[in-house]
Amino acid sequence: MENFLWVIPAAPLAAFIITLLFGKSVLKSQAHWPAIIGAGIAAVCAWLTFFQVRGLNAGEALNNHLFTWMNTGAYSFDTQQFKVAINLRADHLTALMLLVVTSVGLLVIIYSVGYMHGDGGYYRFFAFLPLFVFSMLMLVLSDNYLLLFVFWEAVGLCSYFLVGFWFRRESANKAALKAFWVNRVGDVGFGLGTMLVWTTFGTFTFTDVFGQLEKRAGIGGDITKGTITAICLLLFCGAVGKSAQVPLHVWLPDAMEGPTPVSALIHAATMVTAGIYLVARSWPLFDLSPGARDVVAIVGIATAFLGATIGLVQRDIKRVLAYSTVSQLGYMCFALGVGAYIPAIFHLMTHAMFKGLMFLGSGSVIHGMHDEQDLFKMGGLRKQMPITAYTFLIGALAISGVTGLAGFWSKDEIIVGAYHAGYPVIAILGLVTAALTAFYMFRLYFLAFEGTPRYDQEHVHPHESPATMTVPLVMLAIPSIVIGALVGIPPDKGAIHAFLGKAIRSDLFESHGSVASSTTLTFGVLSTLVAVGGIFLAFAMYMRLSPNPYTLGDRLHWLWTFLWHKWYFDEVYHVLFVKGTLAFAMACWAFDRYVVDGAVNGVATVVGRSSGRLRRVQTGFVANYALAIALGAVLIVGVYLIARGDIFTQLFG
Amino acid sequence: MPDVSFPPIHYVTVVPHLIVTGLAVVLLLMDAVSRRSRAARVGQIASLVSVIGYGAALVSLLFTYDHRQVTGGGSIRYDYMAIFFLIVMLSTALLTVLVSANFVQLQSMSLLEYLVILSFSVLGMMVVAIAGDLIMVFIGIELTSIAVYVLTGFSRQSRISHEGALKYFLLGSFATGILIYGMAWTFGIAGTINLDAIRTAGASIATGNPSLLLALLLLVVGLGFKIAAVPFHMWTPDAYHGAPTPVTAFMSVGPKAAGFAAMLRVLVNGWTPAADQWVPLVIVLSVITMTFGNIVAVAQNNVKRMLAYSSIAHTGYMLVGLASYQVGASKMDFNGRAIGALLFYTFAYAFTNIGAFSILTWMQARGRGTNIESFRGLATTAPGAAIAMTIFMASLMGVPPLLGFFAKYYIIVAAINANLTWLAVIVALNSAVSAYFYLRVVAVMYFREPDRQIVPQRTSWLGLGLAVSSLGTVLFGVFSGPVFDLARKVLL
Amino acid sequence: MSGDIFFAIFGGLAALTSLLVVLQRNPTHSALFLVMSFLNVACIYVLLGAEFVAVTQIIVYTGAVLVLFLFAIMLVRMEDLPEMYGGHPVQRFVGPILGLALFLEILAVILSTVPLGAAGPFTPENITALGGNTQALGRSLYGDFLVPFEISSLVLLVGAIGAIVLARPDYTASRDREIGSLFTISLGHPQESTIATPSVYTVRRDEQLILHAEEETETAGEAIKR
Amino acid sequence: MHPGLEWYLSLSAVLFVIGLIGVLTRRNVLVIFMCVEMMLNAVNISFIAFGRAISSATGQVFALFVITVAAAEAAVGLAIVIALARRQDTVDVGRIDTLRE
Amino acid sequence: MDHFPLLSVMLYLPTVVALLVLFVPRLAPDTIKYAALFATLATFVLSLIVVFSSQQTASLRWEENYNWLPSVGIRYHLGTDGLSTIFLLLTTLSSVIALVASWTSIRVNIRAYYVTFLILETGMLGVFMTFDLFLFYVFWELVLIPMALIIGVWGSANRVYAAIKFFLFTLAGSLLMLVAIVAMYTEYFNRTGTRTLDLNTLIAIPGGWSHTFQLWTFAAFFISFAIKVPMFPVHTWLPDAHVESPTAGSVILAAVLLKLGGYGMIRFNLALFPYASHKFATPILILSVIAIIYGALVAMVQPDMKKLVAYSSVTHMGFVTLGIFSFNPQGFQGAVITMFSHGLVTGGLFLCVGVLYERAHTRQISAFGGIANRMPTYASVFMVFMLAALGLPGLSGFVGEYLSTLGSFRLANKTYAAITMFVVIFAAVYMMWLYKRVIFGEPREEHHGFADLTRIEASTLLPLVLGILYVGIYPVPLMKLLKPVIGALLAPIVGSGTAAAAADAIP
Repeated sequence: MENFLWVIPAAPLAAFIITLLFGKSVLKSQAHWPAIIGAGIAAVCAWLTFFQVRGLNAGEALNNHLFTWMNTGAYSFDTQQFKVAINLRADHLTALMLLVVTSVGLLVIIYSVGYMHGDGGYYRFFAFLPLFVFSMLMLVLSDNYLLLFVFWEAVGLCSYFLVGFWFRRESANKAALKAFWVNRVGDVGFGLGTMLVWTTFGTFTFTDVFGQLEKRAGIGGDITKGTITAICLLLFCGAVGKSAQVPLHVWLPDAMEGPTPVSALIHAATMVTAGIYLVARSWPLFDLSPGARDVVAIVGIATAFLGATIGLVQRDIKRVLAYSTVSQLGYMCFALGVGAYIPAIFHLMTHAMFKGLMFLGSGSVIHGMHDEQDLFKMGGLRKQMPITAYTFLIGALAISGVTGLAGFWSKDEIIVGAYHAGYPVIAILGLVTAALTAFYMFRLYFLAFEGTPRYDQEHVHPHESPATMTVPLVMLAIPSIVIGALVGIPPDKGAIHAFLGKAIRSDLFESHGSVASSTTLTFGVLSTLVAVGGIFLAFAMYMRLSPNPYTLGDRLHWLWTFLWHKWYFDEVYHVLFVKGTLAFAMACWAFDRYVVDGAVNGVATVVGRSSGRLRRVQTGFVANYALAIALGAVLIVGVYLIARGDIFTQLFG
Repeated sequence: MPDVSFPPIHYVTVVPHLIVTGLAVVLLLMDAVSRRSRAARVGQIASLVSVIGYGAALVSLLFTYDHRQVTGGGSIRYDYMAIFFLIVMLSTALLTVLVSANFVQLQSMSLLEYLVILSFSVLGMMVVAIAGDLIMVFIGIELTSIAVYVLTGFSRQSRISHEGALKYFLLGSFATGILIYGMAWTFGIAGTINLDAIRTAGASIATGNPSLLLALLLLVVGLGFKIAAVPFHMWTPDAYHGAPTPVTAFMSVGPKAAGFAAMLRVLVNGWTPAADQWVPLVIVLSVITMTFGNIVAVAQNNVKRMLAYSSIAHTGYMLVGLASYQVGASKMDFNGRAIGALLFYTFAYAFTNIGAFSILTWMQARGRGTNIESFRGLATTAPGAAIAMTIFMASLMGVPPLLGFFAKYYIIVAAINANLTWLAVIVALNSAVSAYFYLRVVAVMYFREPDRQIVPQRTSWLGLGLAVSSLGTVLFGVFSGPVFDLARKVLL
Repeated sequence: MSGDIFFAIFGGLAALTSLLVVLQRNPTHSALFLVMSFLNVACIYVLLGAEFVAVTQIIVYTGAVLVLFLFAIMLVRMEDLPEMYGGHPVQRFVGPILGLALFLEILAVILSTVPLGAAGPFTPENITALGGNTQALGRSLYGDFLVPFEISSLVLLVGAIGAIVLARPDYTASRDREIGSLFTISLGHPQESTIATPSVYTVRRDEQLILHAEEETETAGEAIKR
Repeated sequence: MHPGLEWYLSLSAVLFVIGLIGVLTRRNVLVIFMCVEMMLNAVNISFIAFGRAISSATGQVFALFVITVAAAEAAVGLAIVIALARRQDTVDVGRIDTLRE
Repeated sequence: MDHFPLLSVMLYLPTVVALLVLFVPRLAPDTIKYAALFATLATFVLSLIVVFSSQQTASLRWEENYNWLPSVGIRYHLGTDGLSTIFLLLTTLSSVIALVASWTSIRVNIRAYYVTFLILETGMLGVFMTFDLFLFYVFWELVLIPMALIIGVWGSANRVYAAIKFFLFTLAGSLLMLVAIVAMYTEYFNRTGTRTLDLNTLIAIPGGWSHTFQLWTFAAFFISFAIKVPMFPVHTWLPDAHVESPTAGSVILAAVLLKLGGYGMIRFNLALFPYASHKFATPILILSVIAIIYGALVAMVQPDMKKLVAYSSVTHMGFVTLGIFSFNPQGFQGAVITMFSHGLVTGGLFLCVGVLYERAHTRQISAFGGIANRMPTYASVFMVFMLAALGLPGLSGFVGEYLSTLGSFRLANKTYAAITMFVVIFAAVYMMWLYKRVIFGEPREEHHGFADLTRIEASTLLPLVLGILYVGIYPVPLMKLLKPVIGALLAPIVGSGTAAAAADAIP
């Protein structure tokens, strides 16, 4: 089937190259055009592909072989040939992801024109953005694990560039390094995972790997359960690193140092979801290892809960959103863990929309407030920035899971899925987290947009952002409202389930049967109640100061400081890993200098000293020399006569 | 009653000796005739005459190559070993003349007398080369030694030259005493002093026989002195350091080659049946000599004295060739290669060592001492000399593709053939230690800045000598095939 | 029988005198005892039937070589010849012990069976037939050992030339002697070389074109000694 | 009537060893030189003794050669000693040690 | 076409030019430089001919096989197969780059420098071309003196110590190898009666080498190569040599000299001693893993840029030995490609350090910061090398490292790969931390005079960047070159491996 898959990544790549080469000299202030055109073309092709893929039935996909990347050759003595090709493959899951990435990408680039106006490295920003879009597109389009791993790291690199964009700022540099290094920790597991895949299946390509599963991983198959679980866990390591799950989540909040469009695109909508995509893509493997799925579920819910709790006490607008992303990713993760693959992807899509919206909204607030990010120095901005305020409100409502809006449908399905798959505890925790989400979201809204302004009015004059920034806000607000209902109704059997069902099959519904309508209804009501409750509590605390937040903070002081220090993860990591490695490195270097070099120089001095001593044997006296000769003669004759000659037999024989 | 039968002497076998004797006589006459005033002019002519003389002797070898035979009633034994040693000795003589011509005149010594005595010393060595019996060995050794005693004490101004000569003389005569005592015992138990006859007689003597041992050991001690093996090496540093540098150059190669020739004649041609007695001794001697020479050389600050100890070390390496001698007829080819390796080593050592000493002469002719400090920054002040010295040091160190490396390579092959692999490893380790002090000279020349300029001095002969020895070190390395082929046939 | 007595006398005397040579403090006395020792050795040669060698011994060895020694002793100033305060302290004990050890070893070898080589042509009967030891010696010397004989002439020649080259008073080099040293008899030249030709050596010193190569090595020598 | 070969050999051994001890212990160059001459003499005795034992004249020939060489050595040796003496006030070997180490 | 002595021409062209430069008096410095440049460029072109003419057979191309010392059985045997073609290309390429890099930085006795440099090139080329053990040893030693001179004469502060240490370290090792070579020579003679040191004949010795003999000969060869690689315990000469040598010296030392060890292991240790390779596999793998982790860790805490890059070389070369001794095509390809990419990457890194050294005359990291503001193009070029060094996919570093680790992953014991994979983090840490401290941050006033890359500097860095990208994106041609070599080389090992494995399973 004739397709133009390769155009999708090619366009942003071309944009990147053009901007990189001609950005500084030719385009200067117009450096954003190649990026916009590139993203535009990609978006259009993505939509076209989406419709082409809709036409396909289950298991089929568009394929496009580019070239063979590595091929170590086949040998008589070694069966396993290492052959990796750059192939693009778009099945239904990828088509959906393409939509999300390209559309959000385009909007963010348009938004950035306004946001980055007048910045020193303007062309550099608009070079790295398409590069990121290219890498993300290739990541979702690649048809084998190794290629996915390649672009997995490329995406990490782009986040390093963009987070550390303002490289003069020390904190930005440190945050960029932290992001890349923590991602790399995850990549260690992911790399080993790809190797295990290859050594077990002999190939990296998804279709071949999953194809071999029935024969070899079944009852009589040679691949043991343990290997499958090991593969899943190793792949999940990568996901934990990239999608900021519990142990490796520390880099995401710090990544807020980057420009806000970057946060919106990379740290909300696309890159962080790569982990979820990876697990979703490898669903057949996860299906076969319930053990791995439980780990994923537990990590997911833990991250969700942790993210939500820390989000409660944050002062910086972007950090609140960052922890909310961590929490929502936790949601998607435990959805995958319980087997609700499709709801996870559904939530991924909706989350991309409203979280992108809110980040861009916060961007325009920061833009308006001349780079002021502290919530407690804002207030009552709704009057000056109506569009931003209202679109932000829509986003908040969506994320809180208020019925009707996008968040409700996807989040509710996840909780129902968890309950249905027999994880009531996770479902309940899910609901609690939903409540917390609603609370901190509206805490942010009320602090920023409602109430009395807490900034000094003379200097700071917040103003509505220009059209290039507000239009994308609106463009994102619409799907945040509509998308949920459009594709999500009825739950488990909506348009999206039909579409994704062709690419992903979960045994959840085969083994546990379809969800009773009564449970969906009850959970629907429950989650709405929880959401409204959260909003009301936020309204009460921050608008009516009934339980005054400031005094509450002092009373629950230990809890507050615990949350404020982000559960002390950063401090523990710093002491354990950073200081530990440096100390060990210093020990190694000392070993190198003193032990190894010591031995080498030691030999030299030994020879030198012995040479000095032997040298004094040469006394200069002729008599000594003659003595030496005589001594030599006597010794030799004596030794020989006794040892070798039969002197004694002769004499006394 | 045996009537008087004069054994025939085939003069074809002694042509080179006759040429050199003729040269000596001519030089003597020139010295007698020439007046004191034109000493310099006459000196130059004399050097030219010597070069031609030795050259002619070398060329004559080509013609007499096929007339290999034993003649002169057993006194002359003109075989492959003799030919190879004659080549080595005559080329040493040639190089020595080149190296010393300018220097001797600069030191205000009479070049003519120098050349005369030098030719006698060369003659003595050649006698040892073709020696067929013990008397010839003894006379040859003594002729060389006496001539070299004189040469060592030749530079009248410097007291240490006399001191060196005195020490060399005293210990030399003492060692000769021991040597001929050994010869007396050999005569006693073998009934003859002819080498071939000794070999046949030796077969019948019981190997453990004390008198056989005594004879062997006294010979080894006496000869050990001549080649400066360790327990008997004490004279070398002082004699080398005392003698004028060109004489040291000659001493470190010529008489040492004669010593080895004598040793090979006596032990290999003579006492072959007793090989399983003297081979272990030679092994032990070679190890001690190598190690002692290298280790002490490390601490030397005077390059001349360092080269003296390095020559002791190289004696150690050469002895490895002799130490790889294996008893048994089947081993003849191996033995040929082992002794051949020793011969090749003397050949290689001749070119390299004389080259190294000629650089020292070159330095002294330009008013600089032989201390390592005087080599500072030579690379910038005299690049040509620096490159030549680096070639010689590298060759002594055993860096391919130079001559020294091939010499060490053949020695190691010989050792391992005689399954003395541990000895080969010791040779390897010793060359690693030696690399340090050779490299130190190169390092001082290249890595340090010069402290003072070179006094310009025209030394044409010395330049020629330098060129010949450095070219020899490089070319004979790469084309060592034919040379080793000749050396390999030594026992045929 | 008679041979034994003579051997005992001459052997004993030879050993005794040679011991005295070593023990005498004054080198002249040592030289004289050496003469006696050589004479005894000559007598032993006669006992062994080697009359020619005995005569050579007396004339060449004792006559010429030892006279040379006496000349040498005379030339070198007597009074500063060191008295017999013995060698290096350690040396005085080690030397004799080593000598004794070597003697015992050789004695052991002598006492063990000495496998003598095959009999040569000059049995006593042949010698008398030839007309005496000297004739036999002549046959052998000019028979088998003609080549070494020729070469030995060269050895003597080198000896002579060497002696002249080394011992000739160097008219150029200034002597390195303290002032007020007694005269020394040098062959053929008056006591101090009146021709005060400055030695080439000193001339150069002024022009700084010094060939102090040897100087350099000497100072180096001193440096090491210190 | 004539003492056996062993007697002569032991006599030569005695003389040789005395010469050796002389060389090792004496410090005066000339005396050392005399002792070396004595050692050579001892060797001559053994040569001639062996010659007579195996009735071969080679022993005596060798002895003759030893004497000639000894003469030449004496000449050169004494020349060196005189040259050194003239250049330096002692012939005491103990003090001639500038060349060392 | 093969009978044209291309290899000999290629081998002796630099020496001939060197001798010309040496002996023609009164040459202007520029003429010397251009003559030397011509020599290296010509050799580069010749090496390209070799690369493009090589095809898929294990037999040698451009073979020259003459008698040199017939009596001793030593032959002058040159040839190239897939493996040596790659290294020839790397040598000639880095020689050209190193030479151009020393265009402005070498100012004192220029003539001697270029002569030494050209002789060094001949030595290096010789090692990769010979198939006769004796000739191999000759060139192996020949390389030592010029490199020691370059470090010793044109180096910085205590260059003499570094030069002598470098020289003695390598010489000691190689002397043991000489003894091993001669031992094989005699063993072969005792068994077959012919005297030869030709590699292929020695490999095909009738009846194979006895196991005990293989063990200690393997050890002797291996020690010499391990010093050169350098492997963990014997690596301390590398940082000193790199720190003290001039920029061009470091480039050549890193790009080619370290590869001699690796190449030697493949060409001799694996080919000649299959059994011993298996027996020694485990300790060597352990040492490699240590080298990888240890190198990365120590690199982290280095205050001096060159020392940091030197220790990073220890890490990269750890991958090489890891790949070689996992005895499978992936590990093998990984090892060779790591060597090739390490040549380009570390060469580039040293050039970058050289660029900064030319301007600030110091190598201490603390003396730099905010370079990006003054030298943007330099920053981006340095970025490419930095990323390749930490093994970013899409660049050459990743291909080599991933394949080597995959090779070791295929062994029964997965811990090697598991531990090795962690270096991915440490590599990122030390490389990026260096980059941040030097490039990012506020610009310093003392750096205001720094000009961006000059034309010469750019011309040296550009080919390396292109090379890195090419190998990273499309390494298939390199792999195709290696295919026949692996076929010929690993088959017996895997074969005997199974036998040896049966004897004692590799843990």
